[in-house]
Amino acid sequence: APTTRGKKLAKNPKPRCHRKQLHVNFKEMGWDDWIIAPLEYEAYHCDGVCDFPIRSHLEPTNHAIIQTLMNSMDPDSTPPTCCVPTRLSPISILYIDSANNVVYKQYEDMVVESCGCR
Amino acid sequence: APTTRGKKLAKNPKPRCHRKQLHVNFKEMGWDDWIIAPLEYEAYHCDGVCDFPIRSHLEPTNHAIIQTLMNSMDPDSTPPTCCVPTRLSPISILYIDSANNVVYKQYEDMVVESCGCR
Amino acid sequence: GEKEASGSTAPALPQRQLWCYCYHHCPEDSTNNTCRTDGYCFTMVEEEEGGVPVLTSGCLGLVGSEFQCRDTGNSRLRRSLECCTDQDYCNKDLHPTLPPLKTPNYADGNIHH
Repeated sequence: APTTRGKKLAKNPKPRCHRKQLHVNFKEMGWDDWIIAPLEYEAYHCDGVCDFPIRSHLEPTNHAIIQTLMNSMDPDSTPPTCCVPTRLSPISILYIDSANNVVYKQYEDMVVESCGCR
Repeated sequence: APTTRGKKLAKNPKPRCHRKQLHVNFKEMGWDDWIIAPLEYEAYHCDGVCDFPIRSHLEPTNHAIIQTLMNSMDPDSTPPTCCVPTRLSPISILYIDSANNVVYKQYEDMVVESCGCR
Repeated sequence: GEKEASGSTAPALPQRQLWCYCYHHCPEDSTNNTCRTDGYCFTMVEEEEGGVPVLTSGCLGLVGSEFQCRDTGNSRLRRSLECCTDQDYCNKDLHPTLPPLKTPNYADGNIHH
Protein backbone atom coordinates (compact mmCIF):
# COMPACT_ATOMS: atom_id res chain seq x y z
CA ALA A 1 0.00 0.00 0.00
CA PRO A 2 1.22 3.52 -0.76
CA THR A 3 3.05 5.02 2.23
CA THR A 4 2.38 8.59 3.24
CA ARG A 5 6.16 9.37 2.99
CA GLY A 6 6.55 8.50 -0.65
CA LYS A 7 3.08 9.77 -1.32
CA LYS A 8 2.29 9.80 -4.97
CA LEU A 9 1.01 13.29 -5.94
CA ALA A 10 -2.32 12.92 -7.59
CA LYS A 11 -1.81 13.81 -11.21
CA ASN A 12 -5.46 14.78 -11.49
CA PRO A 13 -5.22 17.97 -13.54
CA LYS A 14 -8.92 18.69 -13.27
CA PRO A 15 -9.61 20.83 -10.22
CA ARG A 16 -12.42 19.69 -8.00
CA CYS A 17 -15.70 21.49 -7.57
CA HIS A 18 -15.06 24.97 -6.24
CA ARG A 19 -16.22 28.56 -6.52
CA LYS A 20 -14.67 30.71 -9.24
CA GLN A 21 -15.00 34.35 -10.18
CA LEU A 22 -17.67 35.53 -12.63
CA HIS A 23 -17.68 39.28 -13.08
CA VAL A 24 -21.05 40.48 -14.37
CA ASN A 25 -21.09 43.76 -16.28
CA PHE A 26 -24.63 44.98 -16.91
CA LYS A 27 -23.31 47.65 -19.31
CA GLU A 28 -21.71 45.00 -21.52
CA MET A 29 -25.03 43.15 -21.47
CA GLY A 30 -26.64 46.34 -22.78
CA TRP A 31 -28.67 46.87 -19.64
CA ASP A 32 -27.41 50.31 -18.68
CA ASP A 33 -30.58 51.66 -20.29
CA TRP A 34 -32.66 50.34 -17.39
CA ILE A 35 -30.21 49.51 -14.57
CA ILE A 36 -28.91 52.54 -12.70
CA ALA A 37 -26.75 50.77 -10.10
CA PRO A 38 -24.74 48.69 -9.65
CA LEU A 39 -23.56 48.44 -13.28
CA GLU A 40 -21.33 45.51 -12.39
CA TYR A 41 -20.91 43.00 -9.57
CA GLU A 42 -19.10 39.78 -8.67
CA ALA A 43 -21.51 36.85 -9.08
CA TYR A 44 -19.03 33.93 -8.93
CA HIS A 45 -19.89 30.55 -10.43
CA CYS A 46 -19.18 26.91 -9.74
CA ASP A 47 -16.81 24.73 -11.71
CA GLY A 48 -14.78 21.55 -11.35
CA VAL A 49 -15.25 17.80 -11.12
CA CYS A 50 -17.35 15.87 -8.66
CA ASP A 51 -15.56 12.58 -8.14
CA PHE A 52 -15.60 9.89 -5.46
CA PRO A 53 -15.65 10.41 -2.57
CA ILE A 54 -17.56 13.70 -2.50
CA ARG A 55 -16.14 15.74 0.35
CA SER A 56 -18.36 16.99 3.13
CA HIS A 57 -18.01 20.66 2.22
CA LEU A 58 -19.66 19.87 -1.13
CA GLU A 59 -22.77 18.75 0.77
CA PRO A 60 -23.79 15.85 -1.51
CA THR A 61 -27.31 14.45 -1.34
CA ASN A 62 -27.77 10.68 -1.02
CA HIS A 63 -28.69 10.65 -4.71
CA ALA A 64 -25.49 12.49 -5.65
CA ILE A 65 -23.43 9.94 -3.70
CA ILE A 66 -25.18 6.98 -5.34
CA GLN A 67 -24.80 8.55 -8.82
CA THR A 68 -21.12 9.26 -8.19
CA LEU A 69 -20.55 5.66 -7.11
CA MET A 70 -22.30 4.38 -10.24
CA ASN A 71 -20.26 6.77 -12.40
CA SER A 72 -17.08 5.37 -10.86
CA MET A 73 -18.30 1.84 -11.69
CA ASP A 74 -19.24 2.64 -15.31
CA PRO A 75 -18.56 6.21 -16.52
CA ASP A 76 -20.16 5.50 -19.90
CA SER A 77 -23.54 4.56 -18.52
CA THR A 78 -23.82 7.07 -15.69
CA PRO A 79 -22.65 10.69 -15.94
CA PRO A 80 -20.93 12.31 -12.95
CA THR A 81 -22.82 14.70 -10.74
CA CYS A 82 -22.47 18.40 -11.40
CA CYS A 83 -20.81 21.24 -9.48
CA VAL A 84 -23.51 23.85 -8.87
CA PRO A 85 -24.32 26.65 -6.43
CA THR A 86 -25.71 25.36 -3.14
CA ARG A 87 -25.91 28.66 -1.30
CA LEU A 88 -26.68 32.03 -2.91
CA SER A 89 -27.18 35.57 -1.63
CA PRO A 90 -29.14 38.56 -2.97
CA ILE A 91 -28.10 41.95 -4.28
CA SER A 92 -30.21 45.09 -4.53
CA ILE A 93 -30.58 46.88 -7.84
CA LEU A 94 -31.71 50.45 -8.57
CA TYR A 95 -33.46 50.49 -11.91
CA ILE A 96 -36.07 52.22 -14.06
CA ASP A 97 -39.18 50.10 -14.65
CA SER A 98 -41.32 50.07 -17.79
CA ALA A 99 -43.57 52.78 -16.30
CA ASN A 100 -40.47 54.98 -15.88
CA ASN A 101 -40.46 54.70 -12.09
CA VAL A 102 -37.16 54.43 -10.26
CA VAL A 103 -37.29 51.21 -8.26
CA TYR A 104 -34.89 49.78 -5.67
CA LYS A 105 -35.45 46.05 -5.45
CA GLN A 106 -33.67 43.10 -3.83
CA TYR A 107 -33.04 40.28 -6.30
CA GLU A 108 -32.67 36.90 -4.62
CA ASP A 109 -29.98 34.32 -5.51
CA MET A 110 -27.64 36.61 -7.44
CA VAL A 111 -24.28 35.76 -5.82
CA VAL A 112 -22.84 32.28 -5.27
CA GLU A 113 -21.76 31.75 -1.67
CA SER A 114 -20.88 28.04 -1.90
CA CYS A 115 -20.80 25.21 -4.42
CA GLY A 116 -21.65 21.53 -4.14
CA CYS A 117 -22.15 18.31 -6.11
CA ARG A 118 -25.71 17.47 -7.08
CA ALA B 1 -38.59 35.30 -40.69
CA PRO B 2 -39.61 31.64 -40.46
CA THR B 3 -43.37 31.22 -40.77
CA THR B 4 -45.10 28.84 -38.41
CA ARG B 5 -46.29 26.79 -41.43
CA GLY B 6 -42.91 26.38 -43.00
CA LYS B 7 -41.35 26.51 -39.57
CA LYS B 8 -37.85 25.33 -39.54
CA LEU B 9 -37.69 22.31 -37.21
CA ALA B 10 -34.95 22.94 -34.73
CA LYS B 11 -32.10 20.64 -35.57
CA ASN B 12 -30.71 21.00 -32.06
CA PRO B 13 -29.38 17.49 -31.51
CA LYS B 14 -28.58 18.11 -27.85
CA PRO B 15 -31.70 17.40 -25.79
CA ARG B 16 -32.46 20.00 -23.19
CA CYS B 17 -32.36 19.43 -19.45
CA HIS B 18 -34.72 16.62 -18.50
CA ARG B 19 -35.09 13.62 -16.21
CA LYS B 20 -33.68 10.31 -17.42
CA GLN B 21 -33.71 6.81 -15.99
CA LEU B 22 -30.98 5.58 -13.67
CA HIS B 23 -31.57 2.06 -12.41
CA VAL B 24 -29.68 1.41 -9.19
CA ASN B 25 -28.82 -2.22 -8.36
CA PHE B 26 -27.46 -2.61 -4.84
CA LYS B 27 -26.45 -6.22 -5.60
CA GLU B 28 -24.21 -5.07 -8.45
CA MET B 29 -22.72 -2.53 -6.06
CA GLY B 30 -21.92 -5.41 -3.70
CA TRP B 31 -24.26 -4.15 -1.02
CA ASP B 32 -26.45 -7.23 -0.75
CA ASP B 33 -24.40 -8.19 2.27
CA TRP B 34 -26.03 -5.46 4.33
CA ILE B 35 -29.11 -4.34 2.34
CA ILE B 36 -32.06 -6.71 2.58
CA ALA B 37 -34.59 -4.74 0.51
CA PRO B 38 -35.06 -3.25 -1.95
CA LEU B 39 -32.06 -4.65 -3.86
CA GLU B 40 -32.76 -2.29 -6.75
CA TYR B 41 -34.75 0.86 -7.42
CA GLU B 42 -35.27 3.61 -10.03
CA ALA B 43 -33.33 6.72 -8.95
CA TYR B 44 -33.46 8.72 -12.24
CA HIS B 45 -30.88 11.41 -12.96
CA CYS B 46 -30.75 14.74 -14.80
CA ASP B 47 -29.12 15.34 -18.14
CA GLY B 48 -29.23 17.75 -21.08
CA VAL B 49 -28.27 21.29 -21.95
CA CYS B 50 -29.34 24.48 -20.20
CA ASP B 51 -29.50 27.14 -22.87
CA PHE B 52 -31.25 30.50 -23.21
CA PRO B 53 -34.02 31.11 -22.34
CA ILE B 54 -34.37 28.74 -19.40
CA ARG B 55 -37.96 27.57 -19.37
CA SER B 56 -40.12 27.97 -16.28
CA HIS B 57 -40.34 24.23 -15.54
CA LEU B 58 -36.54 24.22 -15.03
CA GLU B 59 -36.98 26.73 -12.19
CA PRO B 60 -33.80 28.77 -12.79
CA THR B 61 -32.42 31.04 -10.09
CA ASN B 62 -31.56 34.63 -11.02
CA HIS B 63 -27.90 33.58 -10.95
CA ALA B 64 -28.54 30.71 -13.37
CA ILE B 65 -30.27 33.14 -15.76
CA ILE B 66 -27.43 35.67 -15.59
CA GLN B 67 -24.82 32.92 -16.11
CA THR B 68 -26.79 31.52 -19.06
CA LEU B 69 -26.98 34.98 -20.65
CA MET B 70 -23.23 35.45 -20.19
CA ASN B 71 -22.56 32.00 -21.63
CA SER B 72 -24.60 32.95 -24.70
CA MET B 73 -22.48 36.10 -25.08
CA ASP B 74 -19.12 34.34 -24.70
CA PRO B 75 -19.23 30.55 -24.30
CA ASP B 76 -15.45 30.38 -23.85
CA SER B 77 -15.33 32.62 -20.81
CA THR B 78 -18.48 31.52 -19.01
CA PRO B 79 -19.63 27.89 -18.81
CA PRO B 80 -23.33 27.04 -19.15
CA THR B 81 -25.37 26.22 -16.09
CA CYS B 82 -25.87 22.58 -15.21
CA CYS B 83 -28.93 20.30 -15.29
CA VAL B 84 -29.33 18.92 -11.77
CA PRO B 85 -32.05 17.54 -9.51
CA THR B 86 -34.25 20.26 -8.03
CA ARG B 87 -36.75 18.01 -6.24
CA LEU B 88 -35.94 14.63 -4.67
CA SER B 89 -37.91 12.07 -2.69
CA PRO B 90 -36.92 9.42 -0.12
CA ILE B 91 -37.01 5.63 -0.14
CA SER B 92 -37.01 3.28 2.84
CA ILE B 93 -34.41 0.54 3.11
CA LEU B 94 -34.39 -2.64 5.27
CA TYR B 95 -30.82 -3.44 6.21
CA ILE B 96 -28.60 -5.12 8.79
CA ASP B 97 -26.60 -2.62 10.84
CA SER B 98 -23.12 -3.11 12.23
CA ALA B 99 -24.57 -4.53 15.48
CA ASN B 100 -26.43 -7.12 13.43
CA ASN B 101 -29.82 -5.54 14.04
CA VAL B 102 -32.38 -5.45 11.26
CA VAL B 103 -33.25 -1.80 10.69
CA TYR B 104 -35.90 -0.17 8.52
CA LYS B 105 -34.88 3.40 7.77
CA GLN B 106 -36.02 6.20 5.43
CA TYR B 107 -33.18 7.66 3.35
CA GLU B 108 -33.84 11.21 2.16
CA ASP B 109 -33.16 12.50 -1.39
CA MET B 110 -32.80 9.14 -3.12
CA VAL B 111 -35.11 9.60 -6.16
CA VAL B 112 -35.10 12.55 -8.60
CA GLU B 113 -38.58 14.03 -8.98
CA SER B 114 -37.62 16.99 -11.18
CA CYS B 115 -34.60 18.58 -12.80
CA GLY B 116 -33.58 22.21 -13.31
CA CYS B 117 -30.77 24.49 -14.42
CA ARG B 118 -28.53 25.89 -11.69
CA GLY C 1 -39.47 44.75 -27.15
CA GLU C 2 -41.70 43.25 -24.53
CA LYS C 3 -45.26 43.73 -23.56
CA GLU C 4 -44.69 43.53 -19.79
CA ALA C 5 -47.56 44.64 -17.56
CA SER C 6 -46.07 46.85 -14.86
CA GLY C 7 -47.29 48.60 -11.65
CA SER C 8 -46.10 51.89 -10.15
CA THR C 9 -43.35 50.67 -7.85
CA ALA C 10 -42.99 46.93 -8.47
CA PRO C 11 -44.15 45.27 -11.70
CA ALA C 12 -47.76 44.02 -11.45
CA LEU C 13 -47.31 40.44 -10.36
CA PRO C 14 -49.37 38.24 -12.65
CA GLN C 15 -50.98 36.15 -9.82
CA ARG C 16 -52.86 33.74 -11.99
CA GLN C 17 -51.21 30.91 -13.90
CA LEU C 18 -50.80 31.81 -17.53
CA TRP C 19 -51.22 29.30 -20.34
CA CYS C 20 -48.75 29.58 -23.19
CA TYR C 21 -48.23 28.00 -26.54
CA CYS C 22 -45.11 25.87 -26.38
CA TYR C 23 -43.02 24.67 -29.25
CA HIS C 24 -39.72 22.79 -28.94
CA HIS C 25 -38.69 21.82 -25.43
CA CYS C 26 -41.99 21.73 -23.64
CA PRO C 27 -42.17 20.35 -20.11
CA GLU C 28 -42.32 16.54 -20.01
CA ASP C 29 -45.91 16.60 -18.69
CA SER C 30 -47.05 19.10 -21.34
CA THR C 31 -50.10 18.32 -23.50
CA ASN C 32 -50.97 19.70 -26.96
CA ASN C 33 -47.94 21.98 -27.06
CA THR C 34 -48.98 24.04 -24.08
CA CYS C 35 -47.37 24.97 -20.78
CA ARG C 36 -48.26 26.99 -17.72
CA THR C 37 -46.34 29.59 -15.76
CA ASP C 38 -46.51 32.18 -13.04
CA GLY C 39 -44.58 34.50 -15.33
CA TYR C 40 -44.55 35.11 -19.09
CA CYS C 41 -45.09 33.44 -22.44
CA PHE C 42 -42.31 33.94 -24.96
CA THR C 43 -41.46 33.42 -28.59
CA MET C 44 -37.89 33.58 -29.81
CA VAL C 45 -36.23 33.38 -33.19
CA GLU C 46 -32.57 32.44 -33.10
CA GLU C 47 -30.09 31.92 -35.89
CA GLU C 48 -28.45 28.51 -35.44
CA GLU C 49 -24.74 27.93 -36.13
CA GLY C 50 -25.51 27.16 -39.78
CA GLY C 51 -27.31 30.48 -40.16
CA VAL C 52 -30.81 29.02 -40.21
CA PRO C 53 -33.39 30.92 -38.13
CA VAL C 54 -35.25 28.67 -35.66
CA LEU C 55 -38.45 29.52 -33.85
CA THR C 56 -39.10 28.36 -30.28
CA SER C 57 -41.74 29.34 -27.78
CA GLY C 58 -42.92 28.45 -24.32
CA CYS C 59 -43.10 29.53 -20.69
CA LEU C 60 -40.73 31.67 -18.61
CA GLY C 61 -41.03 31.84 -14.84
CA LEU C 62 -41.60 35.09 -12.98
CA VAL C 63 -38.21 34.75 -11.26
CA GLY C 64 -35.64 36.35 -13.54
CA SER C 65 -38.18 37.40 -16.16
CA GLU C 66 -36.79 40.96 -16.06
CA PHE C 67 -33.48 39.50 -17.22
CA GLN C 68 -34.69 36.85 -19.67
CA CYS C 69 -37.36 39.00 -21.32
CA ARG C 70 -34.90 41.87 -21.77
CA ASP C 71 -32.27 39.44 -23.03
CA THR C 72 -28.93 40.91 -24.10
CA GLY C 73 -28.26 42.34 -27.51
CA ASN C 74 -24.73 40.96 -27.38
CA SER C 75 -25.32 37.22 -27.65
CA ARG C 76 -23.01 35.39 -30.00
CA LEU C 77 -25.88 33.94 -32.01
CA ARG C 78 -28.30 36.44 -33.53
CA ARG C 79 -31.65 36.16 -31.78
CA SER C 80 -34.72 38.08 -30.80
CA LEU C 81 -37.01 37.19 -27.92
CA GLU C 82 -40.39 38.69 -27.05
CA CYS C 83 -42.45 38.13 -23.89
CA CYS C 84 -46.09 38.72 -23.13
CA THR C 85 -48.46 38.21 -20.26
CA ASP C 86 -51.71 39.90 -21.22
CA GLN C 87 -53.72 36.75 -22.00
CA ASP C 88 -53.43 32.99 -22.35
CA TYR C 89 -51.49 31.88 -25.44
CA CYS C 90 -50.53 35.50 -26.16
CA ASN C 91 -47.20 34.28 -27.58
CA LYS C 92 -49.02 32.93 -30.61
CA ASP C 93 -49.26 36.54 -31.77
CA LEU C 94 -45.58 37.31 -31.21
CA HIS C 95 -43.47 37.34 -34.36
CA PRO C 96 -39.95 38.46 -33.41
CA THR C 97 -37.51 39.12 -36.24
CA LEU C 98 -33.76 38.66 -36.20
CA PRO C 99 -31.78 41.85 -35.48
CA PRO C 100 -29.69 43.23 -38.34
CA LEU C 101 -26.25 41.72 -38.82
CA LYS C 102 -23.58 43.63 -36.86
CA THR C 103 -21.08 45.17 -39.31
CA PRO C 104 -17.63 44.11 -38.09
CA ASN C 105 -15.69 47.23 -36.97
CA TYR C 106 -12.35 47.08 -38.74
CA ALA C 107 -9.42 48.09 -36.59
CA ASP C 108 -7.75 49.60 -39.60
CA GLY C 109 -9.71 52.73 -40.49
CA ASN C 110 -8.02 53.09 -43.86
CA ILE C 111 -10.25 50.62 -45.62
CA HIS C 112 -12.04 52.46 -48.40
CA HIS C 113 -15.03 51.06 -50.22
